Amino acid sequence: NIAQRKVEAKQTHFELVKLTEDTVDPKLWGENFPSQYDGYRRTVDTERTRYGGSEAFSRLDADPRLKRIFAGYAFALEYTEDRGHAYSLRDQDSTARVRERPQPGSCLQCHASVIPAYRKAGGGDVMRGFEIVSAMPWVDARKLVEHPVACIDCHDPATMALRVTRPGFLNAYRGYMTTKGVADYDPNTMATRQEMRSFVCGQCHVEYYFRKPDQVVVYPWSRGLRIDDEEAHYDSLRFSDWVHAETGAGVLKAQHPEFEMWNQGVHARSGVACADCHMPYMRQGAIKISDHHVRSPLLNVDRACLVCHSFPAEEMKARAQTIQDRNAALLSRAEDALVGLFDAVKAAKTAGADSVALAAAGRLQRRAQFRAAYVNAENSMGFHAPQEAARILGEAIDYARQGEIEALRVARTRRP
Amino acid sequence: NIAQRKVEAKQTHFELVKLTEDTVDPKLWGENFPSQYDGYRRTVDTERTRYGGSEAFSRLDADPRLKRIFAGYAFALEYTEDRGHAYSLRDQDSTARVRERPQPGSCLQCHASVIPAYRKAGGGDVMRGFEIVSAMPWVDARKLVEHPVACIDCHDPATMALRVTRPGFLNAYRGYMTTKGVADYDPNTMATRQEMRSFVCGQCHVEYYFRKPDQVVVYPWSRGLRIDDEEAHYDSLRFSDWVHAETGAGVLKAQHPEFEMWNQGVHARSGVACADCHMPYMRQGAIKISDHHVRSPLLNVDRACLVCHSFPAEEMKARAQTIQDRNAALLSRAEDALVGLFDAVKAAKTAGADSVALAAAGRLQRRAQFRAAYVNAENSMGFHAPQEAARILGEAIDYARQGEIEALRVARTRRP
Amino acid sequence: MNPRLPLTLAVCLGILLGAGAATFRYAEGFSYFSNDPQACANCHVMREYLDSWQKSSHHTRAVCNDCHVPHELVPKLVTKAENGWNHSRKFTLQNYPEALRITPHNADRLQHGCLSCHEDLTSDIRDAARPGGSVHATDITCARCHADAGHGPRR
Ligand code: HEC
Ligand code: HEC
Ligand code: HEC
Ligand code: HEC
Ligand code: HEC
Ligand code: HEC
Ligand code: HEC
Ligand code: HEC
Ligand code: HEC
Ligand code: HEC
Ligand code: HEC
Ligand code: HEC
Ligand code: HEC
Ligand code: HEC
Ligand SMILES: [Ca+2]
Ligand SMILES: [Ca+2]
Repeated sequence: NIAQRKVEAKQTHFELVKLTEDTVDPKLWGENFPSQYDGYRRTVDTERTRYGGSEAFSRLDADPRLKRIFAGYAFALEYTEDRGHAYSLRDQDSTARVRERPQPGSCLQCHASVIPAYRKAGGGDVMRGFEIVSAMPWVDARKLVEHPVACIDCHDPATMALRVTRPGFLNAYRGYMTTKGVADYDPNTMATRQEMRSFVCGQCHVEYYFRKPDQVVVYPWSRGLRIDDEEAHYDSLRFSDWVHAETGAGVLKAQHPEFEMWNQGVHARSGVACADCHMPYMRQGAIKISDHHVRSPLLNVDRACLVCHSFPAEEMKARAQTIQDRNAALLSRAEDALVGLFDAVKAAKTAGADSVALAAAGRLQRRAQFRAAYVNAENSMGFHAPQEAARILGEAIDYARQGEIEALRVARTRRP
Repeated sequence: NIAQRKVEAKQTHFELVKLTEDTVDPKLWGENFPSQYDGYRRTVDTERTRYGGSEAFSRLDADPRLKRIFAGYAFALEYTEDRGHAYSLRDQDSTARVRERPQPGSCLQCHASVIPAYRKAGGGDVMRGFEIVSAMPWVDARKLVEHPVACIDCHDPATMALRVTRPGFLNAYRGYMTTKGVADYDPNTMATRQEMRSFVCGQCHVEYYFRKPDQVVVYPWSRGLRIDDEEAHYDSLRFSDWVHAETGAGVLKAQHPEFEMWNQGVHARSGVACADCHMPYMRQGAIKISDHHVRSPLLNVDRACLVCHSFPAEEMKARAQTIQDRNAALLSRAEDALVGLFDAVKAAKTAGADSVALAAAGRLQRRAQFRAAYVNAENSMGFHAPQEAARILGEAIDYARQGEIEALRVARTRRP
Repeated sequence: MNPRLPLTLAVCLGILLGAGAATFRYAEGFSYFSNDPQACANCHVMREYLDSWQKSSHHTRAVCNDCHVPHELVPKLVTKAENGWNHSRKFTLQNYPEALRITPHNADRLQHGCLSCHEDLTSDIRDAARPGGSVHATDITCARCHADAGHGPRR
């Protein structure tokens, strides 16, 4: 009855547990905020969508071309579809990329509630601890953490306000803002609340690499957030993720650049935050809360889209899928083009061409691979920035085919 | 002042001139509707935007690659940027495509207020007259008309209601609707008012060709409105616009497919009509009228966009231009790829390859040319459907480079 | 001090500044002091907002003033005096944009309007509810997601 609902509304949360910077276990936070905790726990659900969803199927089986595209890299061992936050630590533990390849502690920055461990290792200094833990072998670092992505990764335990804790983000974004003429940028004090609703996600949903030799996690934003800026950053360092096993070219693979891709889209431009779609408000009794079941908005179109778009849920879902279908078709073309390039380079080699002669083809492969991998790794199948994703794939196709042409020319000159 | 404004609010128009199906001269319509006539007359203005506007500059000079792309076709003689409706007849009279090449009467369907002439030629039957006039040589047909696109082309003189008069549109759209299971579709009786606000434009802003041998204007919509559907229509008829002078391939050139491209975009999906952006309502004292100065909305962002988008005008203009910049860059890549293909085919010919050996390369050129020309001819530089335009260009690049590769292979086998 | 003083002052302010009392009254400037939505629409520019409001989910729940005008007496009169001045002047001079856009100041008032009815419901999602209070530059604005609450879909 109304009277009772009113009471419910007045006293929303009771402080049953005192939350501190060392309260990592979400269960304890759940004592104070049961509704959000319920949502958080539901991230164990597994439901599939046309291109995403939360079922950890093998991407390598779904698209065999990837085995050749990642030839010689750990991703050729195992590469699965991502799923809910509750799995973030488990899935890292179990992947062949960790079991069969030595990895540094850096991997943990985005898969575990790791800040307290950093603070401890750094003797109170999180930044130092971050560097120390990153440099440790993964197996040793892993012993320092026990929880996956959890409350404390996005919230200040004292105020519950959003906050950004990941050193990788704090460092990279500060650097990026200097290119915009802003010095010493600190999101936790300078960002608007609406910006924070995306920054907390940008802590992890970004392209990254491990700086050599200290293995520190770096986001390649020194020149900007667009793919071309990130590529320029890598080129300036002559950095490669690995040497391609079929062609011998030094190439790059992008990982989940959701934050960067979103930044190029019209939603970001309109001030629409990650949380607006992935954590839409929901009514719980007499109050509104953020849905902490972070997942595909296409499993939740009514709440995720319809407040802003006054069209039927089916129509909005269809719009998103039309966008994804177009990009998926272009992505497939780009991968076919890459495979064509591999074959041409191998043929040139058999015809006697050496790596010097094939250097130009290798540079084109590098450009093409980074672009195709970028859209493939960006988990919205281009929805976050439909035209930008298509533009990137158009360039990927162009560079891959040019590389194939280059290899053919080289092969011809080598023919006996 | 306010007193006067209150009167205006109530006042409607006065019928000074009796308008009939033979009242072609817009000046006479202007007697009854001075405000709309004023707007209409302002279509003589010439103001340029980044990619469009109303200054009739030469597209061939702006982008020399087009001379090679259209080698052997009338468009290589003269191809200018389009401008206001007031020029529609004049610009056809003066183009080298008419002065230096024989053209059929069909050209007039979209450049003149031609319906009364059709009715006369057909002895009362517009459809018959349309076929008769289309078959006439342009010079003779030209004598039958005197006004450019005018009021009577979009309005019923008796009711002022919008109406569709162009036989090319009526026939093609009826055919298209049958693919959707609707028989005998007639926009003038079955379309909603909002649909009519786009259909009147779709009468002319569409891809078309002249049916052989009777020269009747046909819109290639038998399979649908997407570029792939239009291409399938041409392929099924083995139809080509011309034989490319450098390669000998039978190729296609698209003309102003604004209506088709718009149909693939999110604006069309949201029910936003051509007139909403190109003829936005404007306040005239206390009443609102449609701005008949039909032009680039980027010259009129306040009225054209802000009624729906609550962002500053500068921001909305920047969004449109960001979209256009991305597509312009891809279009440039596609044209470079085409030029690369031309060179490779010519090299293969010198190496002794004949047209049979180069047939496959020719088929790929046909696909690539139609796609690149499609986006180039679509006058919004892809704004009407940003991601679809980028997708089309991605495919254009792929086909052009594949054609180049094919030509290289052929050349190799031919080498002595 | 005379409790009715602020009121009297505010009214006078509005009337005097309001592009001259004559224009002001003729333009139903006094509509600003009524709660009747029709009153707002005495200016034809406002009519489309009356129409859209009637189609909105709130037409049975809230009138213009509930959302756009503070409910406390003095701020209410000041608001009305201020907007009365702005709107009457611009209406007379006809120098207002084709697409009206709420001013930042009126957007704040709007936010308060929402809260006057939905404060409890939204107690958890607003900074005010945080132990630490407002720690970021801005709080969440309702109209960003619910722009159609008062006038139905914008398009
Ligand atoms: C306007 C709505 C919207 C915004 C804003 C948005 N996303 Fe998404 N996101 C989507 C949609 C739609 C998908 C596609 C889901 C699918 O394919 O099932 C998606 C997919 C994803 C996925 C993959 C989900 C899955 O099903 O595997 C991740 C991860 C993601 N987004 C993260 C982000 C991040 C991080 C941000 C902000 C930087 C963001 N999103 C902003 C709508 C949005
Ligand atoms: C501390 C790192 C971190 C933060 C912060 C973070 N994520 Fe994630 N997120 C992950 C990881 C790791 C995964 C993959 C988990 C797995 O697959 O095992 C993931 C998965 C996801 C998925 C895929 C879920 C599915 O069902 O497939 C979505 C959607 C997502 N995150 C959105 C967000 C949004 C929105 C935010 C901010 C509100 C956010 N993430 C903040 C690390 C993070
Ligand atoms: C900068 C943040 C970040 C770092 C560093 C990071 N991850 Fe992730 N990881 C994510 C996010 C976000 C996702 C979910 C999106 C996705 O799967 O693309 C994810 C998903 C995964 C997944 C599940 C999907 C898949 O790829 O199979 C595995 C396994 C994984 N990471 C392992 C690792 C390993 C091993 C490392 C270190 C080499 C690592 N991660 C480093 C952020 C990170
Ligand atoms: C991936 C990031 C992320 C994680 C993990 C997370 N939250 Fe949140 N949480 C958010 C965001 C984003 C908001 C919206 C805050 C805002 O708008 O300022 C939010 C809001 C809240 C609020 C304010 C009321 C509401 O629902 O909007 C509470 C309380 C809360 N979270 C509790 C929790 C608890 C408890 C956990 C752990 C079980 C948790 N959160 C985990 C991102 C997260
Ligand atoms: C908080 C508001 C908000 C939410 C939530 C939101 N959108 Fe949007 N959406 C916008 C705005 C603003 C635009 C830009 C156009 C405009 O100004 O209306 C837009 C544009 C779009 C477009 C056209 C631009 C493009 O990228 O192609 C699509 C499609 C779209 N949204 C789909 C979705 C879907 C699907 C969801 C839910 C998963 C969603 N939106 C959630 C506000 C929102
Ligand atoms: C949502 C707004 C919108 C809609 C709807 C729309 N257009 Fe456009 N149109 C534009 C913009 C923006 C441009 C780019 C103008 C420029 O580059 O200066 C444009 C460009 C054009 C041009 C070239 C103008 C020039 O400057 O040369 C033509 C012709 C055109 N549109 C016709 C149409 C037709 C026909 C339709 C309907 C089938 C349509 N448009 C629907 C916004 C729109
Ligand atoms: C009877 C044919 C016909 C109809 C109907 C028609 N147009 Fe055109 N339109 C033309 C022709 C022909 C031109 C090119 C004139 C020239 O360049 O000389 C043109 C030019 C334009 C331009 C370019 C103007 C500039 O400044 O560059 C725009 C924009 C345009 N039309 C929009 C529309 C819209 C919107 C409608 C419907 C409301 C429409 N047209 C209806 C034939 C037509
Ligand atoms: C189906 C309608 C239609 C037909 C048939 C048509 N036009 Fe046009 N024409 C247009 C429209 C719409 C434009 C404006 C858009 C553009 O220029 O791309 C235009 C623009 C032009 C222009 C100005 C821009 C340019 O291309 O240089 C010329 C000249 C022209 N047409 C000549 C002709 C000739 C010659 C023919 C016959 C061979 C013809 N038109 C047949 C609709 C048509
Ligand atoms: C290219 C097509 C086109 C041409 C040419 C054209 N109109 Fe219109 N006219 C329209 C459209 C579209 C509307 C909006 C009708 C609606 O919304 O139902 C309109 C509306 C009108 C209206 C209704 C009031 C208004 O402004 O919305 C009048 C009166 C009118 N036109 C008169 C004229 C006159 C006079 C001419 C010639 C000088 C003319 N029109 C030429 C397309 C055209
Ligand atoms: C009559 C309403 C209306 C008008 C007028 C209008 N738009 Fe839109 N616009 C929309 C709708 C509806 C969407 C789809 C997203 C949504 O649902 O909010 C949209 C989406 C967009 C988008 C994102 C989708 C895309 O295609 O990238 C851009 C950019 C945009 N509009 C720009 C413009 C510009 C520029 C103008 C003026 C030339 C304009 N719009 C005029 C209603 C309109
Ligand atoms: C339920 C709340 C509510 C009611 C009742 C309401 N409005 Fe609004 N009004 C809004 C919202 C929300 C906006 C949009 C603000 C935004 O987009 O940021 C708005 C915007 C406006 C605008 C500015 C146009 C714009 O988009 O910025 C005008 C004018 C307006 N309202 C007039 C009125 C009039 C007159 C009435 C009574 C007939 C009325 N409103 C009733 C909530 C309301
Ligand atoms: C004297 C005529 C008149 C009356 C009465 C009137 N308005 Fe307005 N209103 C206008 C004019 C003119 C504008 C445009 C001013 C501008 O945008 O510069 C306007 C703009 C607005 C705006 C958007 C711009 C802003 O200042 O935020 C809102 C909101 C608004 N009116 C609400 C109302 C409400 C609520 C009422 C009734 C209490 C009302 N109006 C009564 C003439 C009037
Ligand atoms: C005078 C009281 C009042 C004001 C002011 C008011 N509302 Fe409401 N609103 C209601 C009532 C009563 C309901 C229906 C019961 C409920 O859902 O709480 C409602 C329902 C809603 C709903 C539920 C969905 C719907 O549209 O029915 C939304 C969303 C909403 N209001 C948003 C707003 C926003 C945003 C504002 C300010 C711009 C606002 N309201 C101002 C009384 C008000
Ligand atoms: C980020 C987007 C967003 C913002 C900002 C937002 N809301 Fe909502 N609101 C929603 C969504 C999504 C729902 C639908 C919840 C559901 O369906 O369970 C909602 C639901 C509501 C409801 C209806 C609850 C019910 O089911 O009866 C009201 C009332 C409401 N909001 C008021 C407000 C007010 C007041 C504010 C400002 C303090 C606000 N909203 C801010 C997204 C938002
Ligand atoms: Ca997933
Ligand atoms: Ca033009």
